[in-house]
Amino acid sequence: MDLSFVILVEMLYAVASLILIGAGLAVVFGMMKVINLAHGEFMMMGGYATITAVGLGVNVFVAMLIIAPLIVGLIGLVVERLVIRHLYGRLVDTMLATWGLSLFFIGLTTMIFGNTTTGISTPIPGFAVGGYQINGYNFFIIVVAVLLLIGILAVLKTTRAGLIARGAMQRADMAATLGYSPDRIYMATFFCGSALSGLAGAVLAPLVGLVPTSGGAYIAKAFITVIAGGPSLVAGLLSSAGVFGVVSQVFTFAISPVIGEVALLIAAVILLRLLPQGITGRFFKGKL
Amino acid sequence: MTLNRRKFLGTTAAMAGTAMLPRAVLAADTIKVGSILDTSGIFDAYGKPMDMALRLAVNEINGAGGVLGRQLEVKAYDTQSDMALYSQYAQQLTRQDKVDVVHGGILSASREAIRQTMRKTNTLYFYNVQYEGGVCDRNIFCNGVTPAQQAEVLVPWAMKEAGGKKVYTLAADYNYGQITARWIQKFVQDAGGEVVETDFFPLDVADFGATIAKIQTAAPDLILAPLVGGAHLSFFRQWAASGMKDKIPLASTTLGVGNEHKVLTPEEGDGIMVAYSYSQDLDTPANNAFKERWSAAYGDPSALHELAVSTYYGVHTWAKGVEMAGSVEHDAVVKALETGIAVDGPAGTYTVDPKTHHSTVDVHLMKFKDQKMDVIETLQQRPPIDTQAVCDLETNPDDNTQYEIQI
Amino acid sequence: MAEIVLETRALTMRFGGVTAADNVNFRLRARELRCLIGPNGAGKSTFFKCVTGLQTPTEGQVYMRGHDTTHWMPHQIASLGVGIKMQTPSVMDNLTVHENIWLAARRFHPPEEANRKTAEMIERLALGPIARNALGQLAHGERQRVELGLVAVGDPWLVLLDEPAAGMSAEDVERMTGIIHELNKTAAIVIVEHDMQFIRSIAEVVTVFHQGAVLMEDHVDRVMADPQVRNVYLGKKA
Amino acid sequence: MQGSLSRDVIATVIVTAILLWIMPLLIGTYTLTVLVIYGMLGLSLGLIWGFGGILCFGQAAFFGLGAYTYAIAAINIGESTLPMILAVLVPAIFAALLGAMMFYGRLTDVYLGVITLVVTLILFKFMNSTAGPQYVIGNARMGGFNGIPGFQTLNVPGDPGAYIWGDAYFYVCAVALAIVFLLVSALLRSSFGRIAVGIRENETRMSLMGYDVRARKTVLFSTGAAIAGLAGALFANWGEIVTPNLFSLGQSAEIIIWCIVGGLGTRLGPILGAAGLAYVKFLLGQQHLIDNTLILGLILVLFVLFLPRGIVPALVSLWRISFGRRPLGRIHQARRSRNRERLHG
Repeated sequence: MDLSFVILVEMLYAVASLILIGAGLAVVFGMMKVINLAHGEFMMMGGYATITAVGLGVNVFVAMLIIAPLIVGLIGLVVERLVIRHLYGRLVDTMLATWGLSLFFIGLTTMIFGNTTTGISTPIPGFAVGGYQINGYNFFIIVVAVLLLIGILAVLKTTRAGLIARGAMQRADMAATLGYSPDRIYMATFFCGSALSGLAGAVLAPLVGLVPTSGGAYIAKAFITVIAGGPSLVAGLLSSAGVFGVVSQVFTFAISPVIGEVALLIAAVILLRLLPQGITGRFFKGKL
Repeated sequence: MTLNRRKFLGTTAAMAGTAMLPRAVLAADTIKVGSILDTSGIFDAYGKPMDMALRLAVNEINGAGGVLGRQLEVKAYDTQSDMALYSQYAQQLTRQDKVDVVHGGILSASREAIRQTMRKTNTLYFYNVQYEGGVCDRNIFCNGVTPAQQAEVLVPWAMKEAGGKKVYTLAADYNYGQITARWIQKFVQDAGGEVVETDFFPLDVADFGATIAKIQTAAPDLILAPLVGGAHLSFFRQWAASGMKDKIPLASTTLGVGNEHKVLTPEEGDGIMVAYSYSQDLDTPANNAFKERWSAAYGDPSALHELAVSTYYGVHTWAKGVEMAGSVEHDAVVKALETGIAVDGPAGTYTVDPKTHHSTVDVHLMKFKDQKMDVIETLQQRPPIDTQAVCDLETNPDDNTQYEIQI
Repeated sequence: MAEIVLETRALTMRFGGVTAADNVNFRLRARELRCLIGPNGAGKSTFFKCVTGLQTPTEGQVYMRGHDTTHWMPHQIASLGVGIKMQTPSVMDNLTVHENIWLAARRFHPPEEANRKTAEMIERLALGPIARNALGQLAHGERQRVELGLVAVGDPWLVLLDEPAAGMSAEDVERMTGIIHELNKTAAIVIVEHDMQFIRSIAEVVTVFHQGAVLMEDHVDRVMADPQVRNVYLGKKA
Repeated sequence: MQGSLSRDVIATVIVTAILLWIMPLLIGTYTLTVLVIYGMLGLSLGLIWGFGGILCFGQAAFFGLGAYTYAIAAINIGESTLPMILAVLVPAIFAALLGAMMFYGRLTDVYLGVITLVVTLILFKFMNSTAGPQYVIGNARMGGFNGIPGFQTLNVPGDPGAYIWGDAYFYVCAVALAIVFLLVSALLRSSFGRIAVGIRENETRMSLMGYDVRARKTVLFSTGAAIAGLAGALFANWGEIVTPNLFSLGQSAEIIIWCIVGGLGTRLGPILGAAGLAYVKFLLGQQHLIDNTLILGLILVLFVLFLPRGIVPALVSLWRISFGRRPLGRIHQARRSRNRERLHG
């Protein structure tokens, strides 16, 4: 009984972390049809921003939830102005350019922080469920993921910016006819997407050690989750993170973590073969 | 596939170009020491201090007049933590630079990538890293600790400290981890215990949530963790975060080699049991003097670790062998080293074992405390008995295998 | 009567709740020329896509010269000797006129023969001066003409054209009409078209689509005069 | 694609002969060998991407498969001829199956990218987890992270004792690249190659003309994999060890970067891009001033922004501007910019 609860928590945690990992990429891809392959490095920089801020004496939650997203968002803004802006509408070129950026950021972080693994401790203690100890931080991640999804939904449904964003997701030229410069919208979107990446990296940092190459572990998962999710932002993220999180944890518990990861990847291949437009390309059409 | 069986396809002298011509006379002025280490990329926490230690040793020797009256010249290549570059630079060192000795290689994968090249080109090779043991090759000298020197004492001690017989092993999934896990199983059984489960993790696994739940289901008395690299460090964090650290004790054969105890907080690290031949916290006159020399050369000595010190020993051991042989000629140096040369340094005495080309060293049982390693007990001059059991280069000098423990 | 080369039986296509083609029974005989007309959304294009294999109908069958081609892929249908041209010009923009036509010829002929056929077709379509230009640089009418060349060079016995005259100048349309008539000597032709003037100049029998179904099928003059057709089609258009 | 095949043959033979004579005087043959091998790997992606429009994020998978196939077969057989053949066939068959699954499922661009990327990751993870003694094929231990060392290296066919190594091995590799280059040239001049370019340009049109696009893309994909497999086997012989890193994402990324920098839609571009960048990386490894990942990243970004067509096409048009009989008109410009848009559209 206790064990099944532990397994349930671990599954929810796996789903939540996939949602966090995918969110930034999904926003940028959904709105701008740009696949940001430097997404993993944005997360990595979020982690470093948190560690640096904590090292300077900032409260760890402030560092994770406010400072890291802001800093990474600003980095994203600079990247958008200098590079991405020139490549809109050229899907493959943006992928290649952001791939280059990812290498660039790895190199830059290495030069600044060195290659040694760093990290911070989890700020929430573990607690007991029956005979088992659970990492209390897992709950924090689950809560953050849920709040994040609700937040995105709320912004999209209730605010003016959300309305424009929904329009832009349907038709890129829609916003222009409403009198908003697409340039500004793209800039804002990329800022938000980067900030979300920074947030995810910051929140996940206490669980895993950080090295400049940490981003590589995230990007493949994020990429797979977003593409398999399909065109709808929230529904796509939720459904594909749900499928992959559960599949990988089932196999992790039953066999081993490696098999869990491989199962996730095989699930992705099968899913895309059966639903070439992603889950929400077939189901939940028209949802957000 | 031994050397004498090899019949190389000849290339004409014209094709061979300058690389194959006899070395120019002026090169005889210096003795060339090759170094091949990851000083960038994900393994640079290991490689950078090793590179510094190598240069420190070379500078010391040069400052004292060199070897055989000749100065040493370092030819160093950074393999960027990329296994493919190892073979490339090894060829460069042996065929183009024609160095007299090569020190380097960190992961067992990198050693195996270049060992045959060294052997083929008759270039003396020093591998100065703690590893899984069993390499039997007259061209290589390994002075790092092997499982019998380390795990054999660590396992029974940790079991005694833990006060139980059930052991859960978490090992890195490559040959170091695989072989070490088998040694652990042997030593646990020898101590009257039982390994309830062994899990292997590829080097990029960083999420141990499910594993921690599984461990609790198995409820062992002790966890032995030969985990390697930055990703695996998260296990120790997640373990502490789940509140398990004070319930089941931990021992590791690898944690701290890259100074990981300085990355973990005291709450995460304190109490973890390890065994190494060196720690910068050893309070001996030799070590304090060494740290001063290091500080004079590089400033802060906090990056120092066992692998760096082993490299330092490796260079001095080789230099002593050359002095004794009176030449840098390969076979003469090997013969001199096989007389059982001993070198004193920050970690005590390292003695070459003629039978296996490994080293007899002191081993310290230690616990992490406040981001330092606290020496609990020191075991003097432990020979590499695991390799000795399978390898005898005195009777079988043509041997060229890496033996693995059979269970 | 000539052999039936194209036939659909109770062809129906639904998208969700919308029935885009509803129980269409259609027959075309060898060397017949038929125009399909109807207002936007009448189901002409859906019908066209089902016949060419770009979409698979929900119900019903398609037969071509006796083969049941209902579930065939477009390339299988084309391999039977059916020439197809879609609504928007679809050509290889970065290749030259010659290369484009050669690729089409090569499908049915060995290389040498294809070279000869290509030269012939370029001559026939009066494309000689621009034969070495990339399609991307050509004017709309020229591109349409090249695409017709792609269709014709395979010596088809059935040609399916979706709005071939769209966006063309009067001169281009005239030339196009000539080509189509020439094709019609050996092939049955189906043309989906809006342009009434063009239809009058080319067709005898037309099939009128309305709300997914066939409204009527008759000689072009009688169709034009029919009040119901005028109502659903011409009336709306005006 | 002007000029005839025989002109290609003559030009290739002359250029190869000159390079074979000059290059070893400038760079060590050992390093040159790997540059040649990378050139072949670059060409394999250049063929399917530049001429077939198939952007494969996992070309490294076929490279690694070729290397592993060679290593495993060489340990079991003890002679290098059959392993070399297997190293070409196994990746080709694997790619044919994978390609059939993707192309018959009508997967395109991004989705194709995801699948090839994921398959590479699966192979990488699998190979990394084969350290245990239970992973054995015949006499060959898979070795996990450490890879497989100590296999029989290339020998004169039929004589396992006569190793081909050192300078001789460089000449073997260089000639192999020249032959592959000529085969690729012949393929591109053939109907199959011209049809492949047609498919790259407009898949729908080609299928409406009666070509089975799925089958043709599968065959082309498999051909590219065969070349990558050959490069992998040569690489295994060169390094005398194969490791799972051959399958890494970084390796796949590098191949794509080579093609972009060298120039897509040309045969020479990917080869030169591969050899040039690999040499730059090698040189960077000997300095410590600037992290070389940073430099590689910067190169890629700058190329995408300022020279998206790559070096070789840029040089060709520069040549035409300076020395060509007809000046580079607007026509060329228009055609190229459209080309670019299509590629990225």
